[in-house]
Amino acid sequence: MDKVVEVIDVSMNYHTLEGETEAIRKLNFDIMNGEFVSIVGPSGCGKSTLLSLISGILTPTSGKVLINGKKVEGPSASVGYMLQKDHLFEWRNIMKNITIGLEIQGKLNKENQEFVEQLLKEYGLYEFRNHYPRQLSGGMRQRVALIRTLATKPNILLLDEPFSALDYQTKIAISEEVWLILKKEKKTAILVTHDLAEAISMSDRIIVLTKRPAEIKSMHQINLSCDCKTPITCREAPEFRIYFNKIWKELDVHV
Amino acid sequence: MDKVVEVIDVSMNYHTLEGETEAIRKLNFDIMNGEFVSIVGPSGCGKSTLLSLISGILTPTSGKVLINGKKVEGPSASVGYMLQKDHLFEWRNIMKNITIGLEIQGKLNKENQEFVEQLLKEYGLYEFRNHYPRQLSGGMRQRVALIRTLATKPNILLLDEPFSALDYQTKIAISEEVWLILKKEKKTAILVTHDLAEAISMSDRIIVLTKRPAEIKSMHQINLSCDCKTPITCREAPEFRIYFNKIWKELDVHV
Amino acid sequence: MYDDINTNISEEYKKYLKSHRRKKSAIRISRIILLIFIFVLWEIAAQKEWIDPFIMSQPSRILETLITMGKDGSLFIHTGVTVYETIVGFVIGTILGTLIAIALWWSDFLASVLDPYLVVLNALPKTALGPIILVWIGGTTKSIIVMALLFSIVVTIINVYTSFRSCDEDKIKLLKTFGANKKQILRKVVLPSGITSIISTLKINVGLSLVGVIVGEFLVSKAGLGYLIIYGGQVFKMDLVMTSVIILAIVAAVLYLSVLWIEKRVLKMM
Amino acid sequence: MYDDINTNISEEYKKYLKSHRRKKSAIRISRIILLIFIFVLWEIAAQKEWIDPFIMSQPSRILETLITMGKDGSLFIHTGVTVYETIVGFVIGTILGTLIAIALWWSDFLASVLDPYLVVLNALPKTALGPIILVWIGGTTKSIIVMALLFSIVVTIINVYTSFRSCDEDKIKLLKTFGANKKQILRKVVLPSGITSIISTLKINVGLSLVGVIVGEFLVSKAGLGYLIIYGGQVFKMDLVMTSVIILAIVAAVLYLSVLWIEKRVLKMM
Amino acid sequence: SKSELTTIRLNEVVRSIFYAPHYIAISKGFFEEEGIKIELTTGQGADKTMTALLAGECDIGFAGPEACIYVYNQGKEDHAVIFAQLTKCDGSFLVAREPDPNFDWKKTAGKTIIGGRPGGVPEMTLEYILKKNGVIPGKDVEIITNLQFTATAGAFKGGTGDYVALFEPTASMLEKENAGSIVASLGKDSGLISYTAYFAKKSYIEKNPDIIQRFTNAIYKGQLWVQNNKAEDIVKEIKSFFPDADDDILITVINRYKEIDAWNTNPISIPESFELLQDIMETAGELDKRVEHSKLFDDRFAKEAVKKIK
Ligand SMILES: Nc1ncnc2c1ncn2[C@@H]1O[C@H](COP(=O)(O)OP(=O)(O)OP(=O)(O)O)[C@@H](O)[C@H]1O
Ligand SMILES: Nc1ncnc2c1ncn2[C@@H]1O[C@H](COP(=O)(O)OP(=O)(O)OP(=O)(O)O)[C@@H](O)[C@H]1O
Ligand SMILES: [Mg+2]
Ligand SMILES: [Mg+2]
Repeated sequence: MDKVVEVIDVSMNYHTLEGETEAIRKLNFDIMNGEFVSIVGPSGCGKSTLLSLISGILTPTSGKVLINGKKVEGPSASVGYMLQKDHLFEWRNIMKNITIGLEIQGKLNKENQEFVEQLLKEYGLYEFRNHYPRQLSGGMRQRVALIRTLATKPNILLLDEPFSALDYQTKIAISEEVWLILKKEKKTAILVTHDLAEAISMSDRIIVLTKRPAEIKSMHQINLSCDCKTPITCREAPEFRIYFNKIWKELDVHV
Repeated sequence: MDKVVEVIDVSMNYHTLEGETEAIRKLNFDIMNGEFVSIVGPSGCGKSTLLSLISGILTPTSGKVLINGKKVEGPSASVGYMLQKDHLFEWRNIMKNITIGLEIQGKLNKENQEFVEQLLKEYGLYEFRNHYPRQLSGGMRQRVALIRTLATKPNILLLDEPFSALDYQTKIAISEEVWLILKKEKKTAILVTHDLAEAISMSDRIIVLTKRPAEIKSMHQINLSCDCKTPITCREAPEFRIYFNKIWKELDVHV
Repeated sequence: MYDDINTNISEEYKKYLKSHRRKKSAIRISRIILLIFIFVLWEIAAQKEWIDPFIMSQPSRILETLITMGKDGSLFIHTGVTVYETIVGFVIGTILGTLIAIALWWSDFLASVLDPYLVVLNALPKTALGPIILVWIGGTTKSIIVMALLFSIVVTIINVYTSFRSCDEDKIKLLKTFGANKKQILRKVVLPSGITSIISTLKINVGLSLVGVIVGEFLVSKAGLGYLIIYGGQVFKMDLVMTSVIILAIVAAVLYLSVLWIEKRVLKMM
Repeated sequence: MYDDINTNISEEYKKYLKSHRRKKSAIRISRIILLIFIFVLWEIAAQKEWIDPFIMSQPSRILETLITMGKDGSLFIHTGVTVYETIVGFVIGTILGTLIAIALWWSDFLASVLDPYLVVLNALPKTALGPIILVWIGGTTKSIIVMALLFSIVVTIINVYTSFRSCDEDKIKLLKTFGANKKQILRKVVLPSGITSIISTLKINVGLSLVGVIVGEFLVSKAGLGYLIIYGGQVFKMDLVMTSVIILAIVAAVLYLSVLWIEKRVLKMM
Repeated sequence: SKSELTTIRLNEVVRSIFYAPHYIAISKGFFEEEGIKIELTTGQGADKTMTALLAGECDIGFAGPEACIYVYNQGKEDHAVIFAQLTKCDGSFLVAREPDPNFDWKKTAGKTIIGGRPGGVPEMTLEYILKKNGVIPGKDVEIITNLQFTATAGAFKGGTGDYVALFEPTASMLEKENAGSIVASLGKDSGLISYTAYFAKKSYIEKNPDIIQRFTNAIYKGQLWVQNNKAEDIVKEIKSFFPDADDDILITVINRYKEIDAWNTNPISIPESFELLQDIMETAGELDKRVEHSKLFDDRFAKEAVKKIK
C-alpha cells in the first residue's frame, strides 16, 4: 500500500484580534491508499481544521501536507470534501447541484456528464435528477452531497461529520450506504465524527486527538471479527464494545 | 404497582386548512408508578402529540387520558414536561429559569425555594445559580432544564427527545445522569426518542408506534442481564443487540 | 403530500372548516364595517359641523372630486405619472444598489472605507436633500426620479450587501473545495442566495421610492399626486388634497402588494 | 475564555497584528482622504466656478456660517430643538407602538381586522399627511412631534407585532406546561424575548422620527434644522441650507449610533 | 408654423390668479404670435425659481425681485436682471373673523395675526404696515410666523388668531365660507412695491435680446388684455390653469385685484416701488445693503414693447 496522504509536522495557528489560537501542533500521520480512517477528538480540538489543511483550503502555519507525494498548495481535484450539512443549493435542481464542482473546474463535458448520470442511476437518484433539494428527504440529500463530491472523481474523500445532521435511524442507514459506496469506488477516506460507534463500525483505523491544540493521543487499528464486514454487522462484533470503552475513556468526556 | 397514566381510546386529529391530519388513532396503554417507558416510532408519527395529550396541553378528539385515575383537563402540576431543546430564557439567570414554573403556579415560597436550592446543590449547579444560560455548556443547560421541570415536584415526567440536540459524547453522559436523577427521585418517566440504543439502555419498557396515524405496533419489556443497571453498563449486556435488531426491524427505516 | 391528508371529511373537520369560514367572514365584515364606519362618521361629523369640512374635507366631496377627476381623465394622468416615476426610480435603484453592493462585497477595503459614509447617508433624512438635488439635476422629471433613487438606494446597498455578507460561509467553503475563484463564488453562490433578500428589500424600496417621488413632486412637477397635494394646499382645496392622499394610499398599497406578490412568485420558483 | 488564548505572542502573530494594524490605519486614512478630497474638490470647483457657489455653496463659506452660528449660539439652539423633538417623538412612538402591538398580539381578531389598514398606513408616504396634520393639530411643536410619531409608529407596530408573533412556539409551550395563562405568557416570554427586536426597531425609528421632525419643521416651526433649511431657502442663503444639511447629517448619524450603542448595551445586559 | 417657435423654459414661483396676465398671454396665444413656445414649470418658492434660473434649468424666472436682490448682494457676477414687471403691490389681504367696514390697522393692537414665514416678503410687508401704523409686532401685536403658507387659512379657520394675512383665492374662499371677512388689502396699505417680475441671467439677456424682447411683448399684450376685459372673460381664458377652482371665486378675486389696482399696466418697472421693497426688507432686517435700481432692472425691452404695441 502507498501513502496517499502524508501529514508532516503540521501546525496551524489561527490569528484573530482576540488572540492567537493554536489549533494544531506538530501533527504527523500517514494515510494509506484505500484506507478508511476516522478522526475523533473533543469538540473544538481542530478536526475540521485538519481536514481543511489536507484539502488545501487552508495553508498550515508550519509543516506540510503531501498528497500522492506532492505538496498541497491549494484545492486539488484529487481531494473531495464533504461537509456536515449537505449544503445543496436550493435554486439548482439535483443534477445541477451535482455538477457544480465540474462546472467550477471547467470539466463539464459529455464524458463527465455521463459519469454523473451513471452515479445517479447506481445510487437510486436518477429519477430525482430534475427535482429540487427541498423535495428530497434528509437521507437522500446527503446521498446527493456524496455524489456531488464523487462527481469530480477525487481519490481521497474528506468527510466532516457528514451524518450528524441526520436523525438517528436515517444516520445508521445512510452511513452504511455511504460506506458501501466508498468501498465500491475504492476511495481513500478520512472521516471526522463525534460518534464513536460510527467511527468504530466504519473505519480501518481511528486517530484520537487530544484537546486543542490537537496532537495525536492514540491510534487504533480496528480489527473486528465478524462475518461480513459492513458497519451494521460490525456493531455486533464482540470487540466492538471493548474498542468503544477504551476510546471513550481516552476521550475523557465531562459534561 | 399502580397505574399512574392511563391512555384510553385516545384519538387525535389536527385540523388545518390544508386538511385533516389524523395523528393518533385509538391508542390504549397504561404506565405504572415509577416505570421508565420509552416511546419510539417513525418521524412525524405522533409521539410529541401523544405527550402533549398526556400533559394536558392538547385535548384529544376522542378518548381520554387519566392521571392517577383523574381525567386530564389541562396542564397539572403533577406532570412535568421536558422539551427537545432546553429553552432556557437568556434574560433570566439560572435560578430564575428554574423557578419560572413555580412563579407561574404562584408557588414561589420559601419552602420551594429551598427545595430548588437543594436540587441545584445536589446536581452540581449551585455555583452557577447566578450565571446566565449562555455561560453554561450544552450538557449543563440540559441539566438545568431538568431541574426546572423537577422544581414543581411533578411525579410524572414527559421527556420529548431531551438529548437529541446534544453532541454524541455529551448525550451519552447526560442521559446517564438524568436517568440516575429520575431513579433517585422515584419519578415515573415517559421518554420519546429516535435513538434506539438510548431507549433500550434507559427503559423498563419500550412502546413502538406505527407510522401516522399512530397505533401501537408492539411493546417490549426490557430485561437486561447486567450487574449494575445504569444506561452505560446496559449497553454492554448481551441482550442489548438482540433488542436493538428486533426493534430496528420493526421500525422499518427506509432512507 | 396528498396521501397525508384524510380525504373522508369527518364531522369535526366539517365543523372546524365551518367555524373557520365563519371567523374569516367575521373578519372581512369587520374590516368593511370599520371602513364604512370611518367614512360615515366623517361624513356626519362634517355635515353636523362637528368638524370643519372646509379643513377636513368630507367623504361626499371627496367622492365628487374623484368622479370629476375620473371623468376628465386627470385622475389617471396624475396617478400614472406618479406610478411611472416610482417604478422607474425603484427599478434603477434596485439595480444600481445591487451593483454597488457587489462592488463592496468584492473589495473589503472599499466596504470598510465607505462604511461610515453609508451610515451617515442612511441616517440622513433625504427630504432635506430635496432642494439640493433640485439644484443639481434641475427641475425636470429626471430630478424626481433621482429623488426616488436617492430614497431607496442606500437602503438597497446596505441590505443587499448585508445579505451577501451573511451568505453561508460553508456554502462558500464548499465551492472553495472545488477550487472556485472569487468570481465563481459570486456568481454561483453569493448572488443566487442573495436573491431572496434582494427581493425582500424590494418591498421596502418601492415604498421609499414612492416617498421620494412624492417629495420630488412637492418640489418640482407639473403632474403627479404629490403635485396635486401641494397645488390643492395652495388653492386651499382640501377636497383635492384629501382625494389625492386617499388615491396615494391606494397606490402605495397596490405597489406594495404587487411587490409582495412578485416576491412570493420568485420564491416559489426557486 | 482567557486560557484559550496563547499569551506567548509568537512571531507570526505579531506579524498578523502588525498587518492588521496597517490595514486598519490604511482604511482610516482613506476615509479621511476621501472626506478631505470631497471638500477640497468642492472648494476648488466653487472657486474656479466650475460649479456655482451660489447654488452649491462652498466649504469655506459653510465653515464661516458654522463659526458665526456657533458664536451666537444659534447652532446649538436649532440643533437642540430638532434633537429634542426627535427624541420625544421617538420615545412616544416606541412606547405607543409597543402597546398597540401588545393589543394586536392579544387579540388575533383585532390583528386580522386591522391588518389591511396597517399595510396601507405603512405604505403611504407620510410626507403627504404633513399638510393635513398641520391643519388638524395646528401650528405648534405638538404637530411636529405628531409628525415624528406618525413616521415611526406604524413601523414600530408592525415590527414589534411580528417579533411577538415569531416568539418561539416551544418557549410558549413550555410555559403552558406549567399552566401559564395568556397574561403570564405575555409577561414572561413574549415581551422579554421581543425586547431585542423592539430595540432593533429603535434604530430604524430614530431615523424615521428625525425625518418626521424635519418634514414637520418644514411645515411649521420657528426653530430647528428643518426651519433653518426652509428659512435659508427663503432668503436665498444656500450656505445656511448646506450648513444645516451637514449638521443634520451629523445629528442623524449621532442619533443612529447612540441607539446602536444602547442596543449593544442592552443586549449585553441580557 | 409651430416648429419655428423658440421654446422658452419659464419657471413661475407659484400658480396664482394674481398672475392672470401671464396666463392670458399663454392662453390667448400672445407668445406664439411672438414666435415663442412657453414651457411652464412651477417652482413652489422664489428660492426654487431663482435656483432653477441660476442652474440653467430655466431661461426666465418669474418671482419677487427680492430673490434677485439676495443674489446680487452676495456678489454673484452673472446675476439675475429684471426686464419686465407684472404686479406692483402685495397681493395678500388681511382677513378678520367678522366684517369690519371701519377697519384700521391700529385695531390689531393686542390681537394675534397669522402671518407668513420669516424672510418672505408677505411677512415683511405685513410687519412694515403694522409699524407704519404704530403697532409694533411682537410688542403690541402677536404675529404667528411658524406656519407654512398653505396652512395658515386652515389654522385660522380652526380657531387660531384674530386675523390672518392670506393670498387669493384663499381669502375669498374663507369669505365665501363665512369663516372670515377681508378687512384690508396689504397691497393698498403698503404702497406700491415691486412684487412679481420676470428676470433672466445677465448673460442670457445679453446673448438673447431678441427673445427677451419678444417675451416682453407677449407679456405686455397680456397686461393690456386683462385691463380691457371683464373678469368673467378673463376667467374663461385662464380656467384651464386652475382646473379645480370655482368660477365665481376666480371672478371675485380678479375683480378684487382690479379694484386695488394690483397689476402693472405695462412691463416697465416702477423705481419707487423697488425702493419701497428695499425699505421694507431693511426694516425687517433682511437686507444687508441696498441695491441701485439700475443694477437690477433693465427696462429697455419693456419700453420698446410699450412703444411698439398699441
Ligand atoms: N477561522 C477561524 N479563526 C479563528 N479561530 C478558529 C477559526 N476556525 C476555527 N477556529 C478555532 O480553532 C479551534 C479548532 O476549530 P475546529 O473547527 O477545527 O475544531 P473541531 O474539532 O472541528 O470542532 P467541532 O468538534 O466543534 O467540529 C477552535 O477552538 C476554533 O475556535
Ligand atoms: N399543530 C399542528 N397542526 C397540524 N398538524 C400538526 C400539528 N402538530 C403536529 N401536526 C402533524 O401531526 C403529525 C404528528 O406530529 P408530532 O409532532 O406529534 O410527530 P412526532 O412523532 O413527534 O414527530 P418527530 O419525530 O418529527 O418529532 C405530523 O404529521 C404533523 O405534521
Ligand atoms: Mg468541526
Ligand atoms: Mg416530536
